[in-house]
Amino acid sequence: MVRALEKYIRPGVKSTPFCPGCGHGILMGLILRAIDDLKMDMKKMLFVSGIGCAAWIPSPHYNGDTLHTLHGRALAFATGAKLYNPDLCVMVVSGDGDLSSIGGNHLIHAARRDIDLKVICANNMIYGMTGGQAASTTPRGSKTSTTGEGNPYRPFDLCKLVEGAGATYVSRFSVTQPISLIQSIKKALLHKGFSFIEALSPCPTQFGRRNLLERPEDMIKDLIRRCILEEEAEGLTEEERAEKIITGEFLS
Amino acid sequence: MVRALEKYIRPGVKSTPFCPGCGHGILMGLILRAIDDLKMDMKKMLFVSGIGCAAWIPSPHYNGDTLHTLHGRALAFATGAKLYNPDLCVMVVSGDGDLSSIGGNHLIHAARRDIDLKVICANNMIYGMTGGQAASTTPRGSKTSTTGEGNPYRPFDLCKLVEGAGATYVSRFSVTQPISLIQSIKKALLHKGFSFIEALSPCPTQFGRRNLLERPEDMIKDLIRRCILEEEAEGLTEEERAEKIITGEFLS
Amino acid sequence: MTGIKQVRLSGFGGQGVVLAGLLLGQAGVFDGKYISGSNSYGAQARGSGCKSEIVFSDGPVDFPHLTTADILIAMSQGAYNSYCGDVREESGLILYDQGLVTPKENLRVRHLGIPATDVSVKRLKNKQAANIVFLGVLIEATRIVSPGAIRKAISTHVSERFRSLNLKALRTGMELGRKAHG
Amino acid sequence: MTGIKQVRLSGFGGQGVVLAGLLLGQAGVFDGKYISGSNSYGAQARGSGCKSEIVFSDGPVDFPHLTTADILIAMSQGAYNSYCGDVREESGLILYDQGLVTPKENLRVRHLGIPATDVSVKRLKNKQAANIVFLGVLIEATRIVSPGAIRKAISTHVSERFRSLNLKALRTGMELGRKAHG
Amino acid sequence: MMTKECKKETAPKIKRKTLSVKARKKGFSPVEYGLLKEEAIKEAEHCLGLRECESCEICSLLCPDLCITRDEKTGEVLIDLDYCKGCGICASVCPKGAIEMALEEGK
Amino acid sequence: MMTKECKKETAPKIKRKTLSVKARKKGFSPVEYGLLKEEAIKEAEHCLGLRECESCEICSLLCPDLCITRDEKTGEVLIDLDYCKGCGICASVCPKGAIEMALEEGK
Amino acid sequence: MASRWVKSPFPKGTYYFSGNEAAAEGAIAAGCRFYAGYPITPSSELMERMAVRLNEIGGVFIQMEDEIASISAVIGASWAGARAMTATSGPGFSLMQESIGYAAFTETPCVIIDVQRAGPCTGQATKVGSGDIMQAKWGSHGDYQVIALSPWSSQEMYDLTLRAFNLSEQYRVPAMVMADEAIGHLRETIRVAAKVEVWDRKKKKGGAPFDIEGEDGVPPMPSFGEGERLSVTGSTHDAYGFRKTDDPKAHARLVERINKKILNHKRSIIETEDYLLEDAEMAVVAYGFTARTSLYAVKRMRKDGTKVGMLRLKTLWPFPDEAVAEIGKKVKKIIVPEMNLGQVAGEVKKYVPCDVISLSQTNGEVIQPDTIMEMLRKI
Amino acid sequence: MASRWVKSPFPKGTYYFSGNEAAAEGAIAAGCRFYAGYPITPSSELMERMAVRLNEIGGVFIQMEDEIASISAVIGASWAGARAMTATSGPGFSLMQESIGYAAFTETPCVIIDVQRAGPCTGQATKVGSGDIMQAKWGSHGDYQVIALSPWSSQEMYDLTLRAFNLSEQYRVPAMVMADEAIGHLRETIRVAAKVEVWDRKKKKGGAPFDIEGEDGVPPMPSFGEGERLSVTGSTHDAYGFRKTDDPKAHARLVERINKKILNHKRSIIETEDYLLEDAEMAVVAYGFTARTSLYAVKRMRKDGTKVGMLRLKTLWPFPDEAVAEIGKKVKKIIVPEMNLGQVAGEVKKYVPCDVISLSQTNGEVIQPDTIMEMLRKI
Ligand SMILES: Cc1ncc(C[n+]2csc(CCOP(=O)(O)OP(=O)(O)O)c2C)c(N)n1
Ligand SMILES: Cc1ncc(C[n+]2csc(CCOP(=O)(O)OP(=O)(O)O)c2C)c(N)n1
Ligand code: SF4
Ligand code: SF4
Ligand code: SF4
Ligand code: SF4
Ligand code: SF4
Ligand code: SF4
Ligand SMILES: [Mg+2]
Ligand SMILES: [Mg+2]
Repeated sequence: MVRALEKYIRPGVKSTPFCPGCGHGILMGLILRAIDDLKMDMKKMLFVSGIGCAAWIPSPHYNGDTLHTLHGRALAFATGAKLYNPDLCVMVVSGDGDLSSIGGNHLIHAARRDIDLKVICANNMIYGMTGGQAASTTPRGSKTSTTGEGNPYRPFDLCKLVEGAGATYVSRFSVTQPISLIQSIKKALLHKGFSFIEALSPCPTQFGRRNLLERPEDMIKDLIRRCILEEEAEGLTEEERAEKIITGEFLS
Repeated sequence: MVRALEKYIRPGVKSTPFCPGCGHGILMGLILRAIDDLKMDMKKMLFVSGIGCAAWIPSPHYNGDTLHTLHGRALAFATGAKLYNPDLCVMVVSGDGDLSSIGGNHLIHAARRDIDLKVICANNMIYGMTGGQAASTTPRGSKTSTTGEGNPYRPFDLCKLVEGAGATYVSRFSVTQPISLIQSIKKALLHKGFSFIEALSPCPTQFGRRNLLERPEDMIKDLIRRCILEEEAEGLTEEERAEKIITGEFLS
Repeated sequence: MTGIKQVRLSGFGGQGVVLAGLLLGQAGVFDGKYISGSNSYGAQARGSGCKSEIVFSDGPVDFPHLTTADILIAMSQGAYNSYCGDVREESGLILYDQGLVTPKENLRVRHLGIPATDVSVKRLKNKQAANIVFLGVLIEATRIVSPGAIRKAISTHVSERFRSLNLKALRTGMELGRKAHG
Repeated sequence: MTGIKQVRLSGFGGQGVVLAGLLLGQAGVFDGKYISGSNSYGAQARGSGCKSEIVFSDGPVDFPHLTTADILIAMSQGAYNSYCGDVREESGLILYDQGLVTPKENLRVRHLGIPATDVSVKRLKNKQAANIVFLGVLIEATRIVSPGAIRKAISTHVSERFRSLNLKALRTGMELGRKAHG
Repeated sequence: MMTKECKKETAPKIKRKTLSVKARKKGFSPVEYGLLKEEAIKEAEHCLGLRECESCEICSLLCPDLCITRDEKTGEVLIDLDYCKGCGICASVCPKGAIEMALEEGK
Repeated sequence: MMTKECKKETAPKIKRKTLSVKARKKGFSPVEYGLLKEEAIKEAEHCLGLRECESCEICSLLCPDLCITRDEKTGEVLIDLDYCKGCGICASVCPKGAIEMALEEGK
Repeated sequence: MASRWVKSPFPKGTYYFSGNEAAAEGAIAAGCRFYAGYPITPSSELMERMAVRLNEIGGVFIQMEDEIASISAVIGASWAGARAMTATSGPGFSLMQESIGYAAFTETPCVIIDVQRAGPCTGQATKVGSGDIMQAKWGSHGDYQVIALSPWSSQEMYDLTLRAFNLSEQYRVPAMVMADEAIGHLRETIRVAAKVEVWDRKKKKGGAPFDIEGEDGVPPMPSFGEGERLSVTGSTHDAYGFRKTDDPKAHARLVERINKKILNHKRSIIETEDYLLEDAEMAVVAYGFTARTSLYAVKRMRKDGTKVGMLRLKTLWPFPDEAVAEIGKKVKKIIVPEMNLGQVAGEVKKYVPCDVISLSQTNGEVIQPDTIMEMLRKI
Repeated sequence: MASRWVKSPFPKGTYYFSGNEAAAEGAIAAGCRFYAGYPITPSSELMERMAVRLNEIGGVFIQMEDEIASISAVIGASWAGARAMTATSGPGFSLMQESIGYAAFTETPCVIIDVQRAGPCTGQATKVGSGDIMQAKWGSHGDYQVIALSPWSSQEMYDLTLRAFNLSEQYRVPAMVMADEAIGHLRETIRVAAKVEVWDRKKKKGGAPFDIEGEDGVPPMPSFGEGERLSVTGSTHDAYGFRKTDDPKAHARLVERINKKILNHKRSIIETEDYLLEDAEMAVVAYGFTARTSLYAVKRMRKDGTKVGMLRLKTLWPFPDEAVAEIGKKVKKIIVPEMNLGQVAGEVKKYVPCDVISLSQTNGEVIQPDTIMEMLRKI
């Protein structure tokens, strides 16, 4: 028996390093499906990531060139590689903490320059790898290992942020919307310019367990329930809406 | 004879270090007028700045506490001071390069946290102090010492950026709109939360001379001509509009 | 090096090895001992091989990591296999989970098989209590810490929800210990 | 230290001191000399006291900054006052702007007063050419670089727009130099 | 501990277990498997009652470990237990309830 | 070089110059005055023809060096030449053309 | 400028704390009421405990967007009057270097705890190392001084963090606790006393905050909001904080003072410990976790009759040059075991004429006593 | 892995370049076709010239948002196949340290030019200093090696920048040119030859890019897009770039190799120059601009009959320990004049038994010949 999409996996790579039920594993597969659908040449693909669980999605799993950099710096490294060799299709896959907390400046500047990079931010709303500290995407009130009383600050709306910075393709989908997410990744791959996809990806270990979603499937179900399209949000009351996560293509 | 607003100037400080006709000097006065109008207690005011010509607006001129920090870091230093002593009224005055290029990450995160800081970004669309290199605010096509053929990249719309990041008071005015700018600074001083004012401030030495605005008054006149209010922009054609700079309060 | 006792607790992630080590060390502190404790962390704490090591001493401890175990608690076969060779010969003691571990035969170390998991599933209705059962046995068998100290340690570090379960597991373990030892 | 000539050009910011230094050094290079040149920069280049120093040598230069000037060009009183004491006695030479500088009397250094600014305003209709006028004088008076080399330097570093003005200023200076010197 | 029952899975248990452990050792493991334990995956059985399965592939799309593939020829959906971490997502998202998780005691 | 003419300014020239130079020395100067030169501000004269000036204060608001104040009592607008860098902004923005800049040769 | 005894905020008693927890308690005891940080293995537990404790006792805790922001916020808070700190590990420590230079140059008290892991780069994030010792002194550009302490137990994570705050306040200098993963995660018996000695910043109304008579003096330090209308700058400045970016004397004076201020007081700052050195023919010079290993090994070797002793460096910077030089006079060989490629061994070489042998191990694990004993036997 | 001679991209001839301009030309001659940077005094002219030149010859120039981004983009471009570089000064150099560690650990060729100014901190931005020498070696966490060269003329800004590229490509290591403001702004006669020798990265299809037989080897380096499906990581990794974050042997091996790879080849890397040392009783050890001053002073003193010579360090890292040790055997006293508080003097002390006198000056100005002569007379 073989794994799905085995041909895109670097030989020698066995099981993923993710916890059981980690959304990053799902996202790892969905990205490959988009690549497979478009018949991209993996030899011309460069995957760049920072540091964090999400940064391990491409590295070393993907059987193209992978560049696993420093925490927060993926986009700066990617900018250098893309500018020097424009023939490379450069995709950046990394975490919310990596891309928007420590790496926020590179994110907005890459968006501003509209460099042809495909950025997929695996947003689990937490720092998974270091043990569940608050991220700049953690919802207000959520419990984390540094906000025992609930996070006092507002999270970024990452899509609004990169749009404000100048990105030219912007979308948000959850891994629980696999077909839409694959579709969106394909659009980003075909888009010339800075593309940003916020992929909501549950972290059962560090986020779920602290926030009453004990098992992986609880988080999946929670996301399925909460993620709605912009259209669907229209009829809702403020309160109903606050609970939801609006997904869709915001700029394309 | 005394200088205007002399009582707000730190004793021992003589003439400004700015070039003749530098917009930063104008802004320096306008901020003091707002403070004067509100009768703020300078002993409880802390002015934080980074590195650059603009960073010298408060330091050492203003006769309150002034903290002249590192390039890009003003907001991080300010966050520490404000959180520890909330009684301080903390104003950050610094350059476009300082706040939005190297300091962009602190800017968006301070905006996200909605910490009560009053940020005035003296935007001269260039790196003045280091000799006129392109900034992230330099209009596309402008000549700078690093873009001899014209800047190939788009500039930030700083107001959109900080709005996307979560700021709760956002405005843009030019020093050539002194009354509005003073008014806006006063509003920021009274606003509880993260306030951001983009103050357009001409740099005749490094920007003007390279872009056919040879004398200080040419830049002033140019700004007077180009800065219009949102309302005024409505009737304009795309082309006419491209040439203009839209000013006003965008979020209050 | 008199007055030094080195204890290694081992098993796999999730069996509560780290907590048991914490309680044992804390109890030692309550008893006025100098304690140095260290345990697997990050990867290992959650993964397969997990251990917690405590050095008990009457005076300041020089090298704070375990050099040779005086006592080994092995809650899994993997752990037993990895560490059984590292127990002081003759004077050493190995406590192992009877249901999960098959001991080797040629070791010159005293062995005590304890049906800790079995007992905790059957009597305490909670598999997770096996670690504390082991602590009870250990205390009864060695008096390395006082029963009062370990009870205090449990009240200090275990949330109220699980406290009575743990105290019960401790008693159960001490009973088992009396039988096995006595 | 034979074969070394040290020249200091000085004035205030905006008088073209730095450009004149660049041209002089470049001409030296064209003549095959070893040149080390340095000048005020940042603040000073734009501010009051501005200088440019060139060391000419037949072989590699050890210490590349000026130690004692063999020649001083002073385009302002401030510059003259600051640097006139630092010119080699007896063999040294000071060229100063007659209109702007009043020389001291007790210096044992040859002085040549040149109406450079005056001439450039009146004859060349551009005050900014005084620096090049000085170069012309200097070359005529000292042959420190060849006229061909300085002309080549001007074509290399001066934008076309100002080239002929500068060449004219050079000629004017050389004439003045012939008179003053001869 | 969650594992799955599947009557159709025929590979010998012992082989699967060995493979699985080897896989983990060869991989990298600074972030570990959380709920996964050494002794836990002793017997893992999946059940894909074909009667129920509609080959919608939603399980395959959402499996975080790429374990689930569809046989191109037969259209059958297969689960590779060597990589399965027993997270339970597949079972919970299958619209037909075609995958069952079975609680498996250690040993 | 731009300086201004003002018949009303009465402070002795020499004093103004000294003050001005001192000021710059006491201040800090890594960014320098660009167009400003040592010998340049030798004579600087402002002209505020009161007839024309409406005390609108626009010049005062836009002076980068805080040189322009309005006398609270008389309503007169005054320019402190010790700090003036001769940028010309005041003259260029005055709606009444009340300030004139005069080209002043060095010396 | 003086120290005073205050009631310990944590009840007197004996505790079982990990090094990271103990450091947090030591900070709280020292009066630390501001923490800004960014998570990084293996220091995160320290931050997590600060989050809880500062919330309990009413201090300020903030998780910043990165380490540059963290140390910068700490410096800002320090000028606002806080005893402030951050903690990190290698990669974060590298990012902090520019701001550490700022703190040194503006004479801002602040404490940085570096729980070292196996570097360079991301290396092995959960494993131990001691590779940031030279960086602590030289990581930022230009010449400056810091104080760096090296704890060898959980107790010292408490004690030396407290002392780091006191030294930092006393000398107005960034003080570092150069811990390592093994100490950060080591759980030990900790004694908390009823009272602790804390050092207060010197204050003087209207006093010059950046210079003082004598070339090695520590000026008084007012806080923002006290009406002193402070001018703080990282550019070269005079006694009152006015920028002096063109004045050679001002620069020379300031650079010299911030260096001499520490170096001339090094005897009060430096602490070392001698073990069995009286008649020693060989000496082990060690610090941090490795000093525990070394002491164990030395005692064992003594039992076998080997004349070996140990000098323990509790302070790493300013470097204990005199203590090392003195040992160097006595013994024939010095061996320096370290979890790096011989960083302190290199320093020791500067001050002794005898042989200096670097016993270096960089495999992400602590050095075992046997390794040291083997080396001692060999040489 | 081999060098080849190529036509100089700039016509053969003699030019009058500032050091900063010359460095830019040296980079272009070395084949540099990627520059990412951020402006900072006194290095900005270098960047400005690269902007013009790369535009002319069809390379990539980009001004990044800060120095961290600049060096990171350089590393990214290097893996994409570019000879790439950045230039900065102290504050920017401090910010680059984390990424420099990444380059060292991933064995990425890249060149960093630090035009040093008067630090620490913002200090005096337009003035000269030489305070970043120790930082060049120790600025990032953990144990790694770099190569650092010290130009003393505009010509050497050209030559040593070219050499830095060649060494960087040959050894797969970050190479630094530790210039200073005085050299960066010094305009001198520069000779550009018709042909220059450039070094190409070793390539080997399918070869392991991160390990090689022998513990000090330099592995081949493929580029992205060549079908090698590279895996590059700053975590500890094996020969093919797989992360090994739990394996002690893998870490020890990698750390050792990246260090030995440089240290074991130090004789080919290090260049020093002897002046008048044959019969010298005193020696000046100097580098950078100060070596020019020193040579002048030494020649003068020779005229007066003083037996003094000079050892010039053209390479600073790896440190020329052997050359220094040899001088140390010959002379009675060594004097080390530096525009810092004795950074290289400290290194020299490690390798010589004789007196080492640090002549340090940190006032933002170059050391004058008289200062050195006075010191030579005094001692
Ligand atoms: C400079 C630096 N600071 C901190 C860290 C520690 N660190 C590693 S991963 C991480 C957070 C990762 O969060 P995210 O990017 O959201 O990824 P996730 O693990 O949640 O998928 C942090 C803080 C580091 N490696 N480097
Ligand atoms: C870390 C660091 N990088 C670069 C510099 C150099 N630098 C000083 S000011 C400046 C630009 C300032 O531009 P801006 O903030 O727009 O201020 P302006 O001078 O234009 O008013 C730069 C790049 C520095 N001081 N520190
Ligand atoms: S910690 Fe969270 S993000 Fe990381 S692998 Fe586990 S579940 Fe995924
Ligand atoms: S360089 Fe520009 S910004 Fe700086 S002082 Fe001069 S005019 Fe103002
Ligand atoms: S989700 Fe259920 S129905 Fe769909 S393919 Fe999987 S097993 Fe079959
Ligand atoms: S239990 Fe989880 S890992 Fe296993 S097949 Fe189902 S989804 Fe995949
Ligand atoms: S702008 Fe003109 S009219 Fe208005 S106050 Fe000034 S001088 Fe008078
Ligand atoms: S605006 Fe300019 S010219 Fe007018 S007073 Fe002010 S500085 Fe002088
Ligand atoms: Mg995350
Ligand atoms: Mg600017």
